[in-house]
Amino acid sequence: MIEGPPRPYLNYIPEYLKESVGKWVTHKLEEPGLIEHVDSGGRKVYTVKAAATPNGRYSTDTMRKINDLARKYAGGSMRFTQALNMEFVVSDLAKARELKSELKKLGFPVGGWKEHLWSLTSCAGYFHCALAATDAPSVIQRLGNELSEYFDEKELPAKLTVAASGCPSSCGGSFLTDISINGIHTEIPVVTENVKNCDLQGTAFTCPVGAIQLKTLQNGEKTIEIRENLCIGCGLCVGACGGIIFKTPEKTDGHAISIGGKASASRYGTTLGRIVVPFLPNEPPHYEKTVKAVRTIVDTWIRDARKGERIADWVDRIGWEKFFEKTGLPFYPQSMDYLDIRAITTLRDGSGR
Amino acid sequence: MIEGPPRPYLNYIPEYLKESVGKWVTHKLEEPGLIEHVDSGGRKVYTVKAAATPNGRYSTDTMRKINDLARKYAGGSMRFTQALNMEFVVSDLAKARELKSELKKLGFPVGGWKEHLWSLTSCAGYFHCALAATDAPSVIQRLGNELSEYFDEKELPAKLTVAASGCPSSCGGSFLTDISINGIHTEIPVVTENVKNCDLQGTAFTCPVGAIQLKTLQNGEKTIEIRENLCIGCGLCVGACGGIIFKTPEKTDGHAISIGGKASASRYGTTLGRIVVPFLPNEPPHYEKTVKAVRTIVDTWIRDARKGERIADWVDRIGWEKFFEKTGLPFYPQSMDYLDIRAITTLRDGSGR
Amino acid sequence: MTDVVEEVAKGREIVKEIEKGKWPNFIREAKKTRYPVDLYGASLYLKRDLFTTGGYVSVPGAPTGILMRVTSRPDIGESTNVVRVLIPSGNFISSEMMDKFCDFADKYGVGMIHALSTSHNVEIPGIPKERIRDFVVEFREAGLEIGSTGDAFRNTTTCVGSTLCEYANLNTMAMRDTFYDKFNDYAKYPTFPHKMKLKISGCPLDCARSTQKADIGVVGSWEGAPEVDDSGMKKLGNEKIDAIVNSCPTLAISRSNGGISIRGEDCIQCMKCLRKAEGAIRPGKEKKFLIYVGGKLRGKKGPLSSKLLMKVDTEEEVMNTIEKIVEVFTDHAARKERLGDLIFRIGMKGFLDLMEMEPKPLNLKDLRTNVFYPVTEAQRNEISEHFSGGGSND
Amino acid sequence: MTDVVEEVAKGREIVKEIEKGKWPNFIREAKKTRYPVDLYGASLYLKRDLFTTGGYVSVPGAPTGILMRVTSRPDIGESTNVVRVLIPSGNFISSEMMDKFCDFADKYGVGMIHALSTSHNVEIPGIPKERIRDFVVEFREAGLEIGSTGDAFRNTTTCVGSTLCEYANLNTMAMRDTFYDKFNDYAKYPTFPHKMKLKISGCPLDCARSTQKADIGVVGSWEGAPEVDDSGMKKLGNEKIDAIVNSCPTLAISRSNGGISIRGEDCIQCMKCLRKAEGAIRPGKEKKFLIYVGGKLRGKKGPLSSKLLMKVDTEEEVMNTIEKIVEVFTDHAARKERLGDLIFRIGMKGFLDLMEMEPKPLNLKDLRTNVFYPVTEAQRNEISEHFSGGGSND
Ligand code: SRM
Ligand code: SRM
Ligand code: SRM
Ligand code: SRM
Ligand code: SF4
Ligand code: SF4
Ligand code: SF4
Ligand code: SF4
Ligand code: SF4
Ligand code: SF4
Ligand code: SF4
Ligand code: SF4
Repeated sequence: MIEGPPRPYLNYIPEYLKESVGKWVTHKLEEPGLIEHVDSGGRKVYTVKAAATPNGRYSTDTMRKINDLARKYAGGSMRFTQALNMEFVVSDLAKARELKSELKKLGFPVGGWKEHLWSLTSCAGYFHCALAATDAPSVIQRLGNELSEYFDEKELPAKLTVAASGCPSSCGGSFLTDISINGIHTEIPVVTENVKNCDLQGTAFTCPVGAIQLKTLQNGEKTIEIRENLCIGCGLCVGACGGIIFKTPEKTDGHAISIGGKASASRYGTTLGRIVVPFLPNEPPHYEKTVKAVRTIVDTWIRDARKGERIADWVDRIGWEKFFEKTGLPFYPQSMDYLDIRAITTLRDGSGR
Repeated sequence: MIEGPPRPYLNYIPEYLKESVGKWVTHKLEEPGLIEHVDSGGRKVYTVKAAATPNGRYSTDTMRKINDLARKYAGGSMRFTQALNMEFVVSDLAKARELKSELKKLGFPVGGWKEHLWSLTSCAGYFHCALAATDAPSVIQRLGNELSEYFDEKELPAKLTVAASGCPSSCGGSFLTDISINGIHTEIPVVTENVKNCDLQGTAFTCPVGAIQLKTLQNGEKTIEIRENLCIGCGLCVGACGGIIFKTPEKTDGHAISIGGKASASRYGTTLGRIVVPFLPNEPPHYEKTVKAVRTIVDTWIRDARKGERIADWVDRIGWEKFFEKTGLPFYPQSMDYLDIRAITTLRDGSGR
Repeated sequence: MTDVVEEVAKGREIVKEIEKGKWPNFIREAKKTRYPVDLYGASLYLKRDLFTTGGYVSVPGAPTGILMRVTSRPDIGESTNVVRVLIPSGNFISSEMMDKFCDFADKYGVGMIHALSTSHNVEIPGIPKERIRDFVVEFREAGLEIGSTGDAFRNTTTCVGSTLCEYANLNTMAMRDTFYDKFNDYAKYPTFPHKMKLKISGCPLDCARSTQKADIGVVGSWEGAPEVDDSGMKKLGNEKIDAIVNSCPTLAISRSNGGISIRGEDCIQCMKCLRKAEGAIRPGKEKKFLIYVGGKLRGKKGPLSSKLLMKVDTEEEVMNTIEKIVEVFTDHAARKERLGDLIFRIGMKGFLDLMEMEPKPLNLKDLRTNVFYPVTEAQRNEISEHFSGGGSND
Repeated sequence: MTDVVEEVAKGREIVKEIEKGKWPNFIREAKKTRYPVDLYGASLYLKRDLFTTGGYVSVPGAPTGILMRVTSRPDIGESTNVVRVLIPSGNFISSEMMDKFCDFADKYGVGMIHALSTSHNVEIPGIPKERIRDFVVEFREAGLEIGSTGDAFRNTTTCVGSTLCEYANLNTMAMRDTFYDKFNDYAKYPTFPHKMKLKISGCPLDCARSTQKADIGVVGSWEGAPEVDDSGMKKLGNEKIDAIVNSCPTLAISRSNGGISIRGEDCIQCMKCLRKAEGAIRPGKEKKFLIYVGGKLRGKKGPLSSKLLMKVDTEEEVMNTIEKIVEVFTDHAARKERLGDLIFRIGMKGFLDLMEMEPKPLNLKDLRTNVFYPVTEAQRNEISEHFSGGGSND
């Protein structure tokens, strides 16, 4: 075997794709989720994009069924997009449409592209991770149900991406999407008795801001101290050591909403999401408040944006003042830009309690 | 007498203007430096704008002659604009044109407005100030000679303002104009023997960054120490105390050029000039190098900008990379954006020597 | 001393060159006066400023003091102190007043007048120290005032505003008069940590640069759509109308019935359409005054643009806000710290706290991108409240 | 323990609700597996994460270790460790390979597959600690590899690029293969201060988000004007052509002979015209590779966008630059400091110094506004040289 990932890549793409690599000349959207690609020789292929589960977890049972479809319709190969959706490359349009209905039968809507919802993604959250302040997958599940019609049926002003991450590590890609849900701890952790069972030096290393100090107690025992003025409440130490805990996460953990994230390698560059709702409580299963906030943003955007305006473009045009006016969202000081000397020296506003 | 400046203002404006105050409906540029203003009753007045000397200094001899013109043509009143030019409000066009030629006879070109050079201003510089690193007035004098045709004859892509200040205090309004000359000390000052003749506490207070420390010598004498890592080389202490000097100003003093300053109270806001030439030597009387740099910028702008594009707009469109490409100006690290933690904590890059 | 002779000679050569050219020339002017041109010439030759500050001299009638300008080379030329003279709003100077200025400059100074300083005072340079008291007495007797120095309010400057400009949303010159009627003591007595400047523009074009070189900037603006004069509009012709429609950065303007209609909620008062409309579009009727804070040019990190503090409806609110800002500034700024430096140091949020104001979106250019902040219990409850009662779609 | 019973029961109620709705559902999936759904349900009820990290366990064949995921409530549900599986470039998975993944998930895991992780690995969750060694041996025997953990290069991700997209200026998938051919050791051994990520996009649209969530981002681009297919262009019709002309933010496009012409020196490769041209405009021929550095999402001040480091002409230069960046990173980053944090701490200039590179305008978004910097004598001389020989107009 070769070291590292399986390669060369040509071994893993459908046979009929190989000849066209590097020769594509144009593509067009046939219908939501279905793109026709044309190469310089006039050869065509069709890509079909199906929605993923919020956190990309599947039973092998389901995945085997999907894989059967890949075998039958897509040249024995399938891929996952940047946003974790499933994508199949099919050699003719009729087959692509058949695949589409098969996927739907399995419960996977086909859609996305252009003026639609492209993707909804989440990180592991409570489902698998130790650091979550919010259960990103269940939030995305609700938002998926809520916004699904924009994936395949209804049009939007422009592309819409949504992502949720359970904590500021942002594994889910929050901050980068048009609408992002970002798990946050709104207080800083406390050190308990049990800290003695942890690898103290290792725990100190996990802290990104060096807020953890090793200390030796009178009795010679070693312990840890968190310097409150430095701690940014990221929660990494809590994940690393069971002896450090958030005291009342059920009250103080939650999530923020940021909007307007968008990538680009042109001179205008990438934009990051900006905080428009600084805190929402964790209220599974329905997350009514979060759903309401997101709907408010999306509905206002639909009503007010011009054709082709992503959320970031829309806000660029109308400005934040009008954004809050038009959405009616309340404004909190947490949304204030901290790109000033204060943010950099104190990192966090207030003691964090 | 009333306290403060003479008022109410109505006492000082031409009689025929009073009725129209607050009733203006439109204006149009008749010719460079001559605007027709129309009020809601159809009444018209004409403003004539004449260029100022670089630093606004006049002999009383000349000022009396100008004042005579104000008496004769402008209702016994004249004003100075925001950019220190002279402005006369005349009640009819023929008289305005007469005034124009009188002003020209006195040596004051009439011009500015719209796609022209609007103004050239400077601070006191060596002419009157204690803090100058560059003699702003003589630089502006040269640039005035060089660019004068754009004031009245030739058109530019858009408004052009030029200002020079002898030091970073920027009394001349540099950083705010399309092209700004900013006097700079490129090394930090040293404390000499003579410091004992100064008001030490007072000198320490002048330092904007608290870099001056009072010290007591072995012999009980008090002196001053400059903390090199804090000092930003602004020169205020040098102006305040003869015992603090720049060692070799003839070599290390000079000026930088920044471009793209522009005011606006709309949401897009004001832009400040950005450094494109970090240093030019003081080489009076001709300042060839400075003139060459400014010409290069202006000529490239004229050649490349679209109608209506101020320098800031032009650079916004083409980007800094192309700006340096198109102008051929060399790029120095001093132009790098320092809006990062480093700039704020160290203030100045390197020891300053 | 052959050194001095050489310095003067070389200086003269340089000065002679500067004297050339067609732009109005300050050397040609200076040579008509008793200003020490040789000193200036020598400084150019030596590439070194030959003045030092002599501080401020306080005399009766001028509590903020008078600027002493001391030669460091008395062998070449003399000191040349300067008085700053207060002039009427909008920099209108009547011919009688200008006559007086010239008379004083001839009598006490070197026969030179600095008209205008970049902060819009007239200055009379070259008054010998021993004559300053007399000057001040006689000047005040003539009904004139000096000032605009020291750690006090420096001269308040304004654009020409309603007096000459159809874009004006506030009578800037009248507002300056009101300011001095109310707050002349702020300008007269040096009781601040550092100087303060107020500049006033009649509209968002900001000809007074109140957003750049003023601790407090006041700008006249309006809310909603600008006024459209339909018949004037139609006269402009299709091409111009199209250009107007396309000029709007927020796409607030659309064509309608041969003219245009403007969606008020989208207008950000940028003035672009007005500038193209030759009078057919005018500022809206619902006036607003924008108050900016913290502009300055020699911040520790370099020039600082101002930040929008608030929008108010009346001149009274403007004056009250100025009073409050002054209070916060005097109470909280460190010595020699300008308002902008203070705001930079404590952050806009910190400043708003001191002002006892709630932060608003208009205070910011952009919103925060990080989530490292605490949220109080009260805020958590309030937010919960706000968003309760959401719908569901399943 | 009635507490546990209640927690599980309440958790189940919540989970039942989440199971509803038409979007693909991860609970419905999980219930078909042996994943501890009750533990998850209880965590939702308690509003508290019930896992703790168990660190990384190093086993032969997986030097960067395997992620241990330990339950903090063994009374409700068990630990569920996870292996990360490396997949081919572009995330293409052949059906045989997918079969194998499912087989392994059934045999060693809980019958669940994480396809795909947000960093584009497949993960197999739920492998008991004691079975990991066996798993790794068998997995590697099947010709597959695990990895992408620890302080090493995490999975390199790419957009689909030339394989499926006409905008591609570089074959992203091939470049990833080359990266692993050359640098697999970087990915295999955890020798870095913190993790590193490389992402590659075929064009400036940056579908791989290489400018946002990668320490090193490589983007295919070009120099000069894009290619215009004149006949294709004319077919689009006037309205579309006008829209294309107007879409260009630098006004580089103008109408000519019924089609368009593009001024190459003004094009900034923003892709706007290409997106509207239905194939009639294509990327230019002079390819350039942009290298970005320092993107990350949990900077100390919050998310950090990357900065453009350089534009190069060849894949070889890309690889050499990656090598150099790795060297600088390993030598200079503090423990648990990502590349973006390092650059934030020392400044872009400092980073360029370490890279032994001269700063260029492309490294900046905007230029400096303050003049508080030193200038060396060498620089003074060089500048003097550059500007000597200026003309005069008098
Ligand atoms: C006369 C004038 C320049 C001119 O030739 O017109 C001037 C001249 C001086 N300015 Fe200024 N400033 C003048 C307008 C300005 C402006 C422009 C404006 O106000 O619109 C600014 C920039 C705006 C601002 O305030 O940021 C300005 C920012 C400064 C500063 C920087 C203050 C700061 O903290 O940022 C200083 C230094 C200081 O005050 O410590 C300064 C200090 C000085 C001193 C007093 C320096 C000194 O002690 O030697 C200069 C006296 C020169 C002289 O002997 O004639 N001057 N000064 C301007 C008129 C003053 C007046 O009140 O009439
Ligand atoms: C599995 C995955 C989320 C998912 O559900 O798909 C994930 C899961 C975790 N991430 Fe992540 N990250 C995952 C992609 C990302 C991404 C997105 C990406 O790479 O495109 C990011 C943002 C990009 C970036 O690197 O900034 C990301 C930024 C982090 C960070 C922040 C690192 C930093 O210094 O900024 C951490 C914390 C750390 O490493 O100290 C982290 C840590 C973690 C840990 C290991 C936390 C922990 O120790 O418990 C999570 C394990 C969860 C679990 O048990 O399943 N994860 N993580 C993603 C796949 C990893 C993989 O390699 O296949
Ligand atoms: C040309 C086109 C399709 C089109 O015209 O709409 C395209 C357009 C584009 C376009 C151009 C467009 O839509 O006109 C853009 C620019 C959009 C913008 O508004 O700035 C774009 C920014 C991205 C971005 C940057 C992030 C962002 O949105 O800001 C992302 C990242 C993301 O969404 O997570 C992205 C994720 C993909 N983009 Fe993308 N992208 C294409 C492929 C992809 C995918 C398939 C790349 C991959 O390797 O996986 C990704 C699908 C994700 C999904 O499942 O939804 C590509 C089609 C190739 C194909 O058929 O596979 N594209 N692609
Ligand atoms: C409407 C108009 C004339 C016009 O249409 O061109 C005008 C337009 C404008 C306009 C609109 C236009 O030109 O279309 C603008 C916006 C220009 C822009 O490109 O953003 C504008 C920004 C300024 C600015 C802001 C700084 C800047 O340029 O960024 C300044 C400050 C400066 O130049 O030092 C400024 C300085 C004056 N501006 Fe101004 N300005 C007018 C008055 C003035 C003056 C007279 C105000 C005063 O009270 O002194 C100032 C003349 C200065 C001079 O001698 O050159 C006003 C005519 C009134 C009149 O006849 O007196 N104007 N005025
Ligand atoms: S974002 Fe936080 S909660 Fe989510 S997987 Fe990453 S570390 Fe875990
Ligand atoms: S919460 Fe984060 S910042 Fe605070 S001590 Fe723990 S690791 Fe450090
Ligand atoms: S800018 Fe500097 S040199 Fe010029 S007048 Fe002001 S303090 Fe003096
Ligand atoms: S030059 Fe400026 S910063 Fe340096 S010690 Fe003197 S006053 Fe302070
Ligand atoms: S700021 Fe506005 S109101 Fe004042 S002069 Fe300029 S254009 Fe006229
Ligand atoms: S003032 Fe500006 S934003 Fe308002 S309608 Fe006119 S162009 Fe549009
Ligand atoms: S980044 Fe460019 S080349 Fe890659 S898939 Fe997206 S559009 Fe195509
Ligand atoms: S790629 Fe962008 S900048 Fe270049 S010609 Fe097309 S629209 Fe203009």
